[in-house]
Amino acid sequence: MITLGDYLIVSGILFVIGFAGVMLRRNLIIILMSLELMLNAANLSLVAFSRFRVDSTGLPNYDVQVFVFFIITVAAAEVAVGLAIIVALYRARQTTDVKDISSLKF
Amino acid sequence: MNSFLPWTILLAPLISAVFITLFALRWKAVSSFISIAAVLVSFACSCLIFTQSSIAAAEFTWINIGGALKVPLGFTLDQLSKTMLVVVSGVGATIHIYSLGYMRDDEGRSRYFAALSLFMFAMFGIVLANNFVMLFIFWELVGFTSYVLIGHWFFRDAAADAANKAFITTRIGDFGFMIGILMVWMATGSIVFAEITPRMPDLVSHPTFVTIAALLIFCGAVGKSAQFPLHVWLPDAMEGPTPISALIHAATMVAAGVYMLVRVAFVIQASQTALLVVAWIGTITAAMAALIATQQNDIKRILAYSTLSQLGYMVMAVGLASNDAAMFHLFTHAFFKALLFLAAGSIIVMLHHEQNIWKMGGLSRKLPVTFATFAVGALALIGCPPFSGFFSKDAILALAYERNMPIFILGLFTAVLTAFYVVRLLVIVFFGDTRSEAARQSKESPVVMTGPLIVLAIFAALGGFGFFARNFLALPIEKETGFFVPALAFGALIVGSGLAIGIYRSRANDPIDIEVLRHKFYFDELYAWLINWTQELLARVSAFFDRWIIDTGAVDGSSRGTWGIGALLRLIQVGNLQAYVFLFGLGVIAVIYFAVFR
Amino acid sequence: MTMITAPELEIAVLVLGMAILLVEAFAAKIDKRVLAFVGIAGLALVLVASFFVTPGSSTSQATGFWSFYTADRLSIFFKQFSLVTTIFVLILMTDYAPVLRSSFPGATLQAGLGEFFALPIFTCVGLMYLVSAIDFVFIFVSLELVTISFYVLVSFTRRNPITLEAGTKYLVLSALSTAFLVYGIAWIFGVTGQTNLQQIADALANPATDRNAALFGMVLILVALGFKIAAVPFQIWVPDVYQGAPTPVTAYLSVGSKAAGFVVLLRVLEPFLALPQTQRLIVVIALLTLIYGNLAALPQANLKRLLAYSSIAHAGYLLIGVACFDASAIGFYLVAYLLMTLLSFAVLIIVAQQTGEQIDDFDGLAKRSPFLAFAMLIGMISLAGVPFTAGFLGKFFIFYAAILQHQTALVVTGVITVGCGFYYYLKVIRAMYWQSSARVDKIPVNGLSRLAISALIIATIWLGVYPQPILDALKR
Amino acid sequence: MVLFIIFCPIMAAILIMAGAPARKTALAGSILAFAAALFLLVSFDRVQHDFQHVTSFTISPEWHLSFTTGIDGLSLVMILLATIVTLAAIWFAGTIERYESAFYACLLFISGGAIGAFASIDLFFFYAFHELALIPTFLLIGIWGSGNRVAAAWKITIYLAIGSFILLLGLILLYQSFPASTRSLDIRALTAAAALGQIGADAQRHVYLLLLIGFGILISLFPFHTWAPEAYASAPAPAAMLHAGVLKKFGLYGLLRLALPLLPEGSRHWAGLLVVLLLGNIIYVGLVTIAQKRLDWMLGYSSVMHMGYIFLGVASATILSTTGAVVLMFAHGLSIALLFALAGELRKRTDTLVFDELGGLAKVMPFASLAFGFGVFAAIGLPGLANFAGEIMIFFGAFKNGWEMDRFHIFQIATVLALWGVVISTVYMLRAYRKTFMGALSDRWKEIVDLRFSLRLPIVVLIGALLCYGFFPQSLVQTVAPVLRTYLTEQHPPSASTQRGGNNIQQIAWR
Repeated sequence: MITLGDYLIVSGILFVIGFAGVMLRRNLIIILMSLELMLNAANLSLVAFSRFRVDSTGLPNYDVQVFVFFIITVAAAEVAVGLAIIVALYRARQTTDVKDISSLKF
Repeated sequence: MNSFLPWTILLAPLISAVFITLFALRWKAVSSFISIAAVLVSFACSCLIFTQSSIAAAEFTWINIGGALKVPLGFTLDQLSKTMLVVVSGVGATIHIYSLGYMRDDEGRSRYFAALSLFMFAMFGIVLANNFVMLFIFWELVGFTSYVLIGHWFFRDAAADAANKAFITTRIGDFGFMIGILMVWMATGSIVFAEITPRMPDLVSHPTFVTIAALLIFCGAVGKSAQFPLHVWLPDAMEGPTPISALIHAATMVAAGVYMLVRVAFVIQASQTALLVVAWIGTITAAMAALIATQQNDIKRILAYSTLSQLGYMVMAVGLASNDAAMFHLFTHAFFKALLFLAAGSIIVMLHHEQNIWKMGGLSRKLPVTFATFAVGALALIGCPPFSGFFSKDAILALAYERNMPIFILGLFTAVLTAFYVVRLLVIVFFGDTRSEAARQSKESPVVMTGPLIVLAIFAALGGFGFFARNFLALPIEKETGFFVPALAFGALIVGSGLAIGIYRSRANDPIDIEVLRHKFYFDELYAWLINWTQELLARVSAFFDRWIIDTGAVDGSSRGTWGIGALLRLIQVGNLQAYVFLFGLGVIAVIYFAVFR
Repeated sequence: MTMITAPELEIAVLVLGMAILLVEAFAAKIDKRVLAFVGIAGLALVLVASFFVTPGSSTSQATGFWSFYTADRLSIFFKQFSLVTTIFVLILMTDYAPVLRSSFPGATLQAGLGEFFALPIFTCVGLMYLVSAIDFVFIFVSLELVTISFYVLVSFTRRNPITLEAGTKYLVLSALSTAFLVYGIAWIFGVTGQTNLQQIADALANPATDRNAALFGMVLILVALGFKIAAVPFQIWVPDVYQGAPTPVTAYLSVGSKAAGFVVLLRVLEPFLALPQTQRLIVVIALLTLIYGNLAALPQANLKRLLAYSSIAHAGYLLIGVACFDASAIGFYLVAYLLMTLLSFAVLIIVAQQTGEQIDDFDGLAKRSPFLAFAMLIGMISLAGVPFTAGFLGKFFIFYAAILQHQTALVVTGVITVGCGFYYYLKVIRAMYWQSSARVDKIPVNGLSRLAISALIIATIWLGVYPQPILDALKR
Repeated sequence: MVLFIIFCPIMAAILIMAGAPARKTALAGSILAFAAALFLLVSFDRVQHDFQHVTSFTISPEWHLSFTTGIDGLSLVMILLATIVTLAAIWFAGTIERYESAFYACLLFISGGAIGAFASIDLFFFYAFHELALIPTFLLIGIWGSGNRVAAAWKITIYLAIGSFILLLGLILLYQSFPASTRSLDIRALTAAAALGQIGADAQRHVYLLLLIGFGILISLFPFHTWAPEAYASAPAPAAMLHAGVLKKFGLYGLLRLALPLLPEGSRHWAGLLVVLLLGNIIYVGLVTIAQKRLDWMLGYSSVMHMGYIFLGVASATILSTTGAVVLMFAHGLSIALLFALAGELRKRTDTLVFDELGGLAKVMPFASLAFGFGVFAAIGLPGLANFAGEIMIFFGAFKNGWEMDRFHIFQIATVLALWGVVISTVYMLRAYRKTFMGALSDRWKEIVDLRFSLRLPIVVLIGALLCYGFFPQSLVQTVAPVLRTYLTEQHPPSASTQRGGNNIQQIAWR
């Protein structure tokens, strides 16, 4: 039987992997993907919580499952804008490597 | 009955001073006449008051905080102050007139006369004061005018330094004086002399307190009357114009210390210890100054040290609990010392401001009037009968003989020295060969200067006789000592003068050279050293501490430190996105740890 | 007269934004600045309308739409706040238009201008929703509306590598914080089973609820909100993004985004106040924010970056208010902050087009334009906290609350950092008044900007003397 | 009328910024304010010890915040000082080469702020008006200063800003230490509440300490004094006149106005500390002053040192010493303004104020040297000038505090040391005068001219006021003492009424 704990652990691991990707990968596209991974880890927890919290009627709280769709939508919008920015960046600087964008500092 | 006379005496010179300062600084003649008119008005009023037996004046409230402190400006009008008024205004008037001649060519004549008027105002204030604070007010004002007048020739470094020295030294005395006033006020609840007197007996149970208070008040006199150890300013004060030396630094202001002691005798005499200290300070000053005077070469300085010495006599008399003797000597001294200074001034002017006695000589022929009057003054000073000084000094010596033998012996010794240095001065200046070109070409002073000399000479000659002095003073009662003390004093006179004549007759330079006396017992050097190693050192250390430790160290340091931390903190902003992510993650972990696991 | 309800305001603004976007798309020939003026006029109308909205009281029993959305006094106030901010930002944008043009080389004269004026209106809608949001779902959605429009705005001058760098940094870090927000929401939902704040509060009052897990969720949300309000240790993006973004956008970020962040923070923290860790955590964050913002600002030479650090510093003072949970002090402070920040940015935009963004570039401004110099002077002294300016009263209320709660550490740090603040704000005054510059030509200021700047000056001083209108509006 | 005095300078400043002719408007404003102050002085009811000419505009009812102004004896004296010094400073300013209008506007803002602070009955405006001076001072020193102006301007501004925020904390704490029902920003209401003992002893201690540090920084209490000499040395003369003469008195005024009636327990508790610090001002700073080698620094330090005497008056909290403190505040304001004015003129002519380079200037500047002499002797407490009256009251009052026969307590020792401070100040003042004006005149300064006639007028006004109140201090005493008396007696309403009788005098005196 898969318990809530198992889902949460998986979700936590995914979240951390996503964070590590953001922190360690140099390519902005992959960073963006890692961010999506983090959001989806959160989604997983939300769904798991929703599924395992059964109220008196015996039904899960579907509000949160709807919320997950919101999140996915918003994440899509985020990616759309993000990719646009990365494209613009590539056009301007011919690079998508994060270590090349560090002129603003101190 | 309230009279306007005391106020007139007090305010006439003030009005003159204010008027000159405001309007007449450019018109030198006008200002000198205003000033002289003012002092003559005061003199006339003083004489009028002197003839009236009972007189009172309205009080002016200077400060009054109900229940806490009331400082009136009111007058004490007893025999003592009336006499003092006449003496001060009389001597003052002659010196004003004399100044007309002496300061004839001076650029700053208006300033001089304004200050002189202001001095008269302040001096009258001291004489008339009926309470401690008023006394202190005018006491300080007198010091201020003394400062201005000593520094009259401010462009001379010596004069400027002397003015500062005089003011600061007397301020040190006033420091004690003020504490003394505060203590007396606290103990008796009043500052008015008439109210304190009846309350003094309440203090017998606090002998130490009274002694300390009395001695602190005495400090004021030590400063102003230039007693040991604060005597150092007076000789230097001779840098001022000679009439000033005569008026302020011989006849009146320096005597104000003695007057003050007499005025507040009820405090001093409440403590035997204090009296003893006062007497000894006076004695030491008298002897020490006389010793120094024997080796000086500047005519004014010799006179200055003789002033010190005579003031020592007066203080000695106060210390021996005889106000009458002290006042008597003050009275006679005022005349003969003013006379001596004015005569010396006459010489100095005629010799184009030459003050070294070894550059003079044989002046009895060139300046006969000056010589005659100077001789009268000198004889009075050494206590030669029948001149005034004989009577007053004899009174003090007789007192000492009766009350304190060591003091008497020192007093007698001082008398010998006095005779010695005065005769030395006479011999060198007026007899023998003329030793400089200036002396050879000198001639007698104008009548505006010799006139006051003659007037003062008459008083110096006659001032000591009972038929004259008794009108002014309660003379000290003649003691049973008979002829013993006068004879001793006369003997001292003979010995001193004989020695002087013997040694200095027709000499062109000083055969005696005693280093320690020539250097005035090294007091100036000692004080300079002391000041340098205490006050100056402390000042420099404090300034260093303030500049570098507090200001640069603590204040600038903390601001620089803050700035530095800021400069370090901004280095966190390295610009690399993934470093930011890393820091963000660290922050998250830290916050979670802090919130959940602690 | 029919009553206007609160949601109609947002709808009106939304329609306005759509309309402007459509006009922009189809009427290519018009002067695009007209769009800005239309936007300003429209927002002003909505602002006027907002004063006729009766605040409703939020109840826990509310259902349907009203369980997401509250129209209490605080939210109405901050809706007005958002509207005013957006109006001023649009004015700043018209001033900024020439810079925008120059960053699109080869394109037509007015390329991009229309979107530039339309986007803030959508952001405004997001802000207005955000301040009303009382449900995590709604909070998330409106927050993202704000954030995504900011992604675009921040990197709007897309030929400028600096701007793109700022945009990228903002994108990644903001998305990161969003992830934490969502994850936090998940946890709170997991513990309480609720997304509505009031119901969460009720659930937390139940002793059966796992406090630590709830706290964990709260902290994650705090991370995301801390990111928005620029609180240490999540301030890391602020200096770079503020410096790189187009200046009106920086102003908008620093005022609008931050204000909304604080409102949400207040709302979100309310259920967790019962937990002692919450206040402790806020105090520590406030301390760090105060110290970092003020100290790191000391050596700055770039005015825009300096204002970024100053924004962090002010977040610190506001966090003192949060730690004491004094909503009206925070509200007043935010109003003051709006006035003085917009004032500073308005002057900065005009001056920077002539010379530059460095503090040195302000040398001798008092000679070149006494009006702008005076405006900047007022802005700076208000930011520093000199009496008779709104900024001082803001600090006064904050310190008052802190002393009342005996927050000694906060108060002491606050005073020291105020001293630092005086240093770096006066640096600007020093440049304008003490220094002289080689250039002596006058700096032109157009009529609308002059009007806006004058209004900001007057409001800054007026509120510094007579704060009562704002205090009344903030009364709950 | 009070409002008119406050807004005369401020309106003049605004007019100047709007483009009115700078010097004329400034002069008109300051003359009007001075005339109005004189009118208030004449029409002032000395019997009544409450505030007079009160006007009030409510600002925030829930905070009990209102713009309330009015005068009692204490504030009247301070306003008189402020208007006199303002007039002198503006008059003295003359033609300014750079940003003339800004210069005058800054001066007027400082002046208006000071007057406003003195006239405010409301705590908030009391505080806020004072801060009006902060930025103008920064600009005045920074733009028109000399010497090390940059560092000086920064130091004074940051230091005073921090000081005033500490003060703000103190004021907030003071407000909060009253029970919620009596909380008010109205000083009258606070005084009345404090008289009923509504502020706890513990709270008093905390508040007093904060106020002491806050005000202490503003007054340059040792060891928070290092900003003062540097700033005054660098500031243009009119700014130094206003700041040292008027603005610095704000802190002392505040202590008298707030600490005395509201925090008697606090002041008792910290009296020892305050005495030590004020002796730091008198003795330590006095010694530092002796070591100064420049006239402007010497004057700056001397003004710091003299604050010690006023503090002594405040600390010992007797009717006598506090009245003396007010008189000395007034007198010191005039005398230090005089000295800074002349030092500024000197600097204009010689371009140096180093003692070793000066000397003998009395020869070429007789008027300036006479006037400077007045300042010098006022500063060292010469009778006849107002400073002496103040000092002597302080000494008498402080010496009386806690007096016991045969034993000196802290206040007696402090008085003795303060008296020694008089000697110290004599030393440095006379030395400075000697080195600047006396002695031989160097060839460098042969061509220097004395003050022109128009500049002599403000000097004469200042000296005239010093002399006037030096000879007749009672008129100041009469104005101030009733207010202070209520402050000092309100602290023990029950005990004073029970023991009233023959011992009445002693009762008041010993508190």
